[in-house]
Amino acid sequence: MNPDNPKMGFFETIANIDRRVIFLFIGFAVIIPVLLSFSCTEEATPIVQAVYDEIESLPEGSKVLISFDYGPSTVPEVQPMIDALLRHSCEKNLKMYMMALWGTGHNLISESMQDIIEKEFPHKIYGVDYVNLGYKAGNQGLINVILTDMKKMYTTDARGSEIDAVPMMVDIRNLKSFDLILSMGGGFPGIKEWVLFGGDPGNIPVAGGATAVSAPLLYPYYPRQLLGLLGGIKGAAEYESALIKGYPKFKTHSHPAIDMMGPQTVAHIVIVFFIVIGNITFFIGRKREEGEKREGGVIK
Amino acid sequence: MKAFSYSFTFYCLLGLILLATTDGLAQVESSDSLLSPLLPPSEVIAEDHPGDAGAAIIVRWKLSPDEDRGVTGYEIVRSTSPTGEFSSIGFAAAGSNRYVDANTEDSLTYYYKVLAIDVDKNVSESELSPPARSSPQWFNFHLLNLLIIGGLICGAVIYFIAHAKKGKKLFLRKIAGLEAVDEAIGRATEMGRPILFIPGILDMDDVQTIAAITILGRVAKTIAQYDTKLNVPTSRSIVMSTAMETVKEAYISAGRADAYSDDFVHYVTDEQFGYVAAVNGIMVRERPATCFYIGAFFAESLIMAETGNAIGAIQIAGTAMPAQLPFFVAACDYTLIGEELFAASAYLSGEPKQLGSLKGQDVGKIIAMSAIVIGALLETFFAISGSSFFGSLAELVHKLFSIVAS
Amino acid sequence: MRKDLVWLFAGILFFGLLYLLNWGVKAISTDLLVWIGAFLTLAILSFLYQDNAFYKFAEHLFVGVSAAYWMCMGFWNTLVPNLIAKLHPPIVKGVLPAIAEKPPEYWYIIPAALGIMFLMRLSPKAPWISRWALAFIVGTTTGLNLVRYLRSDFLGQIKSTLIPVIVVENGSLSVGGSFSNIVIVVGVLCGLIYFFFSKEHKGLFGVASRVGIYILMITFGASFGYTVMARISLLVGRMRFLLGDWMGLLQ
Amino acid sequence: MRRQIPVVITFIVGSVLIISVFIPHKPFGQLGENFSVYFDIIAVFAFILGAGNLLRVHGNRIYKKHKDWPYSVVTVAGFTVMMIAGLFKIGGSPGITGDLTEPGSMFEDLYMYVFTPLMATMFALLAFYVASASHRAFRAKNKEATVLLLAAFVILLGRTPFGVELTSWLPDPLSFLEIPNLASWIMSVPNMAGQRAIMVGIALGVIAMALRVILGVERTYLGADSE
Repeated sequence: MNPDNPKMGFFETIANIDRRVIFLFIGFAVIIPVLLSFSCTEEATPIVQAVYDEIESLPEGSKVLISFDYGPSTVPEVQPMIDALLRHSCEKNLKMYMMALWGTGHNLISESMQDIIEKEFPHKIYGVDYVNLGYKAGNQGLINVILTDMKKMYTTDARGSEIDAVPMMVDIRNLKSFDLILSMGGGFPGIKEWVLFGGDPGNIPVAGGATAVSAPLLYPYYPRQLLGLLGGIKGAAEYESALIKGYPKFKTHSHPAIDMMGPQTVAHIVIVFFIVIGNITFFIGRKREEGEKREGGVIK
Repeated sequence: MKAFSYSFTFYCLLGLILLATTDGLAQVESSDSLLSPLLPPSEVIAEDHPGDAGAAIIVRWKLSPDEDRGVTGYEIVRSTSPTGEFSSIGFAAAGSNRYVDANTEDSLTYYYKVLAIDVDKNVSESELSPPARSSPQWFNFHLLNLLIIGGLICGAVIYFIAHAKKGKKLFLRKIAGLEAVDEAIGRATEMGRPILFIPGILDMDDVQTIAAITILGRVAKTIAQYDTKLNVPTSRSIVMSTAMETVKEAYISAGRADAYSDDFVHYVTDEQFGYVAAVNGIMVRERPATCFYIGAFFAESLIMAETGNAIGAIQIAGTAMPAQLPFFVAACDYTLIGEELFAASAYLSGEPKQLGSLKGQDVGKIIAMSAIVIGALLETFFAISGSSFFGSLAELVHKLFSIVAS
Repeated sequence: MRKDLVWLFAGILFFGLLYLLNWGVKAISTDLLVWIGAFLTLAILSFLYQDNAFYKFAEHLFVGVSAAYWMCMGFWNTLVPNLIAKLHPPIVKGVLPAIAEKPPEYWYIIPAALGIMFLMRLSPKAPWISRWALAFIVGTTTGLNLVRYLRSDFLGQIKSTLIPVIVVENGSLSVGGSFSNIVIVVGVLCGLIYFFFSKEHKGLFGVASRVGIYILMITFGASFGYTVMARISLLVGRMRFLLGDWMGLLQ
Repeated sequence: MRRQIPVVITFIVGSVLIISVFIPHKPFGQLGENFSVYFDIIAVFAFILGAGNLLRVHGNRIYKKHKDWPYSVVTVAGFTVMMIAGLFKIGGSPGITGDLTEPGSMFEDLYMYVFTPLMATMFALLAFYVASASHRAFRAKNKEATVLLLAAFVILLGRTPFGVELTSWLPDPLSFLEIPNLASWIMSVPNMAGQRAIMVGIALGVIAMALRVILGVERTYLGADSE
């Protein structure tokens, strides 16, 4: 602080504000709306609508491979997408093949099966309408293998049954047996690997959901190599809205993404505010510096 | 080479003709009568799927003339004898006229039928396809374009590597992040603080990690000349083992085998965030003066770079993960962007052979740029004039950069 | 250490206050496991203020547990089914009965040999053998990736850029569409020029390279801005856990 | 000789894999996938080196009474408990024949209640860091930084209702200037162009580096520099 010029000191303080003050603001920007259950409404953008429309257009009994390529750390972002997609697929009577490229995805499959399919669609039969293929190591290498031979890697399902004893697996030979691949996650391995090693070489439609951080990176693949994409919690909220629009009965079900948009919006505004403040103080600071330099006889 | 390019052109033209004929097939006149029974698809053809390891047959058909009158899709059935029992193998959506049966035995002969299904679940069956058998091939002609373009680029790289051996001096532009390496190491020495090197969080099966290890080797050689501590936490066992070997050799070749310690490189955990938690701890407790983040990074990029920023370290980052580049650019002093990461080890080595390969990369860029300019121009002429001549030329360029194998 | 305790106290006070303010919604969790989760969550969050004993504890626990987690995963999901069960299926009868009946596949002896070679690093006599395994790994990585990147990132991206720079829609010129396509084509070209190594960035080339930098900066700014929301959603998830599952303050 | 063999191995493996892409016939067509499987198996073997190193580093700290040695005890204890829980599949109904992550098993419980909150919270720290980084980095210091700032700002605004309201008064012919439209244009046009240039560059970088390694020009990773 400069005692001779308290005003300048003020701007300097703001410009070089302790990061912990920003942290505090962000903390409150999230806690308060969460406590007050503040929420916003969403409209589906074309890239999200494309995924919805594709599932909507699949005939009954089509085979959809859903890859759980995420971990607990991205559950808040990705789980709402999975829930909405599973509901939609169940409603359309599609066959759901669930697998994971991430070790952490393994448990998430069982949880999703319990929470959505078993609870909300009790008439669906394991092994006929849906199957848990579990996690296999190998990342893109795994995709590479199952592109030509699925059963080389999947000798059993996640429950330990011999793979050919699972009715819906009998006519599956490799990735090309599927009508649609949905990769959920966006990290590595994820959608990019599915496009590069599965969709492109096998000519199989790939769509998916990604964390918002990886979504921009996947834009170049859309729409030719990637059918559509749910980007981040906003994408999930849009899909939830589209689903409720198409099937109003889902309105009473949980829609965590829509709920989550509230706190995010507030925190977003706080960040925008800090960027604006940062720039204003930066310019005032620079003006002052220039002024001082002139006084000192140095003109730059 | 000339003969090769002629045959390539021939192949492309052949492809165009094929494409045109299949398009022709797709155009079907709709029937007026609503009362007539559902008409089946016709001209069902089954052939070995080309360019694969066998076990696949491609089935094509002419769409049902009732396509516009509520056909919802096609069911494909097959049998191993023309009179035997046919079983369903899959469905194709309305409007599609091909299906790949990727579930065949090379030793068997198959017969196919295609069934049109309409909204009322009426089914109408096509004639039997001629017999078909799948077989493996020795060359995948679908990848011919890949071979040609890949050959050109690799050829250019190899040519310039070979050429550089003759010792011709090459101009190379400066990369700020690499210019700063020596200064950053010097600063750590002056301050008596360690240098932190993070080789990314992926294993050796990612090329970025290999690039990171080669850069680590070069950087360690410089560090060896100072009495500065190096700290390399790794998140993979193979990377740990390789990095240890590389750093050790760097110290030996710098003549400082005495200064090397096995503690420089250590394994933390394979878990991304466990690794970051530990790296954050190292940063705030050891206060490195210089941090290198080189390799493949994910969400942890910003956690590390912000913590590094808070402790006032000079930060040099390099990654080919486009999603993480913005964070490094925002929070680090220098960032090697994508291609620069792979060029860095060549730059730092200063060996003519290595530098030569960079010129080869530039040739690759020229190929890319010319293709884009030519392709875009042809597309533009086609869009304005609608002339089929430009259309087919543009299609040819598209085919050259096509990536779908089947 | 004493300072850390002050912060612990302040934290308890803060959450206690929240609890009191919302008294009656739901009771605080009585599940010990939820309390452990809440403690670890707060321990990590405390790093935002400064390094402290709780963070150190959480960090060291995390390292130990997660390293073992992935090793067990590797053992049960890769080594047992994909190596041991392939070489000698009867061994896994006790653990994976479903695949114990399959015929052995002896060529899996190759990865086993490579794995052992890699471990030869520990041998005092022939540590150099581990380099053979390493050479195999590096050869595999480079060979596979060369073609992959050539295919999807080189061919694929170029193909997507083969677009007309003048867009005609329904027989008339589309100004917006043409402008967008021009930006894409010029942007990709200038971006590539920025990466040129062996030519000085001067004159026209230098101008193009400057445009390239601006395009890259737009890309970085846009990706950064797009990500912000996602990062916040993660925090929302943790706060819902703390305020809901643990404190019982949410419906 | 000892230095030559690894270089030869890399050369053979690398070039065979490149060629095999074009040969679908057995055994070439499967080489890539088989070698990927091999890598995973080697990685599991290498865990022995990683675990050994982790225990050595923390063991040393405990032994030498390093400043933070009690925390090293936490690491070693956490590692040992999780390892035993996982390798012997302790708890959970079917025991050793069951799934590693069987609900109710000790491994799964540790994962759910220790691993998960730690991982998710570590990740959640990003919400704070992204704010402090944008406050510091998004300043119009020079032309490049200004462009970065503007792009980020439009995208940020486009994702808040506030930003949508800000420009909704614009007349129809100028609707393309509305912030949400501008944001999606930036994402799908200049952002895409930049991503593409980066990706094409990366592809070339990978190709050239792979060739340097396969041809043995680059062999730092083998520690061959000293010869």
